[in-house]
Amino acid sequence: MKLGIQINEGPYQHQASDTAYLFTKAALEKGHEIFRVFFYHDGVNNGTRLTTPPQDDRNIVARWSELAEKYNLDLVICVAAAQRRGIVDPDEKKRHGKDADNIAPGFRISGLGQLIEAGIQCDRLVVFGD
Amino acid sequence: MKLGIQINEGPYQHQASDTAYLFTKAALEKGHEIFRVFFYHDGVNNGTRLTTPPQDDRNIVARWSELAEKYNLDLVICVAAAQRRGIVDPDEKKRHGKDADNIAPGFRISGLGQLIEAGIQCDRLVVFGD
Amino acid sequence: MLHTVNKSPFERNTLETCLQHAKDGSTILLIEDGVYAATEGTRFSDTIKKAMETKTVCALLPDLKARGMHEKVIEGIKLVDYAGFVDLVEQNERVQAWL
Amino acid sequence: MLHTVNKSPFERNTLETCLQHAKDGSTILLIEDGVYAATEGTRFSDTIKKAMETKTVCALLPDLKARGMHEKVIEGIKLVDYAGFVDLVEQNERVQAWL
Amino acid sequence: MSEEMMEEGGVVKKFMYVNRKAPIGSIYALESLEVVLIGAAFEQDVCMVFLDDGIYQIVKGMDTNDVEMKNFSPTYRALEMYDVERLYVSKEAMEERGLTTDDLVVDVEVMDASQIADLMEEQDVILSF
Amino acid sequence: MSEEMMEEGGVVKKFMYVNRKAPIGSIYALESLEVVLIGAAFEQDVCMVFLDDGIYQIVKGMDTNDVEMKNFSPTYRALEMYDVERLYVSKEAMEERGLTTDDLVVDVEVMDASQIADLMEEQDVILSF
Repeated sequence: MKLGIQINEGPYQHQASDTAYLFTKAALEKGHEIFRVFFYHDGVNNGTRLTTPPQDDRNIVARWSELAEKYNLDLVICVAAAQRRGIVDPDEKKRHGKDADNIAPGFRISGLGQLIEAGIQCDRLVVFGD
Repeated sequence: MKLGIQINEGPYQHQASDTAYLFTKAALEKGHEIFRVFFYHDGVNNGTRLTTPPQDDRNIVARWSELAEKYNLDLVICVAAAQRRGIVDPDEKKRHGKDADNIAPGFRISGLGQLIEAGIQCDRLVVFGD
Repeated sequence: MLHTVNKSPFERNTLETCLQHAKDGSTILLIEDGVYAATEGTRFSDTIKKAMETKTVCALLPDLKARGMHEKVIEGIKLVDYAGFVDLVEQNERVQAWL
Repeated sequence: MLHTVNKSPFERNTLETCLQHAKDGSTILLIEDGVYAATEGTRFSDTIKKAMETKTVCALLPDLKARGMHEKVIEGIKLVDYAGFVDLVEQNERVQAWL
Repeated sequence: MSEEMMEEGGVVKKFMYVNRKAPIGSIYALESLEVVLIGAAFEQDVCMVFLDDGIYQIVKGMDTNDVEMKNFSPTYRALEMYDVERLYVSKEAMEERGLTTDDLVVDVEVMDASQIADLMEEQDVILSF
Repeated sequence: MSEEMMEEGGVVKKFMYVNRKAPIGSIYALESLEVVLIGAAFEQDVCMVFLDDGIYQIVKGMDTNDVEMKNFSPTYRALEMYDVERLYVSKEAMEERGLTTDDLVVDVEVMDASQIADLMEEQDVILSF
């Protein structure tokens, strides 16, 4: 089956990103296709490479990046939500005159249309949030 | 009276930071002393300079920075919470080998002891969260 | 003692727990989504009216207005702005935020 | 149809609203803090047992174990892991997440 | 809408947006509305459902000046121009909050839980906020 | 503890940590515990109260392997070494969850709501999580 995943909360504060990750990994291991993972609301905060979690805990951002690389996942951060919360890629950095970007490897910033498209293209859309 | 403020949620997702800001401003305008504003949990996300909220909406990060400058406020971001969520100042950048920092003007990163100290030193500690 | 409640009573158990632990004579300030508890004609209106017999109930007017609820407030609830919120914190020796 | 519930029934009204809107024959999967509803001897145990008469109730075992609740599960609740969660999504034509 | 099942260039699916959270206190209402507006360009078969505290999103008379936030309440009235015309509210949610349709900024259809449950079963995609 | 009101180098205040949220599903429990541990170094008069779903923070048998999180449950047993010895749980919260003190990883005192209310009124600082 072709799956779309929506994540509404940032890393650590709520379990949503953890559950979404373990669900996505299980789906991939079963041979399902992940069409897209869409990060919305505080979910965009999963896409910053500036985190340094304690060494004895999971690294939520890094394992999304690794999963994306291994399975060629499309990890999309909503641009409007990202602007409110300070998640920036090189394009956004230039566009808004910022002096730094913080997007993690394997993530890209795009519009809400990408979520609607996932709804249209996928057999199922599964939402994780608070 | 001498006040300590604790903020547990990030900008925009929850109203906590808005309420804390308007409360803090009102207290300052009444002549009270704000000993410290302590950002904990997702509250640390109030301290990134990389946000670009819509022009017709309030800029939560910028107005904290402005309030800090006007009243010489002590805005403290919890270091442990910040590491989990990717809020980085130049020291943290160096310490963890990051390639960028994102802390906003007027904020500083420090330890949880600063919260306890606020509890000890202040007449009242007021907590805002979800 | 001042208790703040910032959650809708319909969504969470916060108000209920606050009322369980707020002593007679204490003050309860409804803020943010907590102000829905201050409105007339809801499933929780009687709960608040009962609490008002032994406690002072206040609500943050800016939050009521933001939600279009300022004309539905239960009579006797004291409305305050942010400056009034500061005054309540000053008048009470401690504050418990029921998050 | 698959309904997921990720909130504690003690804290929020999520489970209650889900049960109100889940038709007979549908499947309810309790995840995250929602798994507390799957445990025996609580104020909500009877609510779940009643729901089980007309619906299939499942719970995510990793979440039960993480909370130390895996030995308190109500008999008849189907326990699944993340792979089982994926199967439930596949077996049902649509998913509603009660957040 | 089954006669429109195949549009030029693609499928038309039934999308339902489920709103259960109060506005202002959190951003879910506002950002959900942003999805609906963007989604309108895709010409899908869309409806919105307001359950629980979600019905507070569409009450009249919101004035956000004193909380210094943008007031997005008028945007709900613009939904019609985006061809988002089917708005449903929960009868039970209205009743326990003492609200009537006169309190709302938009025209809605009131449905009880079993009607909403039926409607939900007809959807292809459900987005929850 | 009034005989200790003035410690060498500073004031001793009564601190209460109020825990009302379930663990794992959100980080409040873990980060609250981090405050208590750091706070211990300040030698204040500390107590912790577990209300509502907060009592789930201290139940036995938590195994977080399959959710791939760090298990911080054993840390509660270390609180004693930090001189955090007064832990109170809500009688009402225990009862509606069908829990007894045998289900908990630490020794606690069970109090009803009116006792907890009294205790709360004695505090100088209340930190809520």
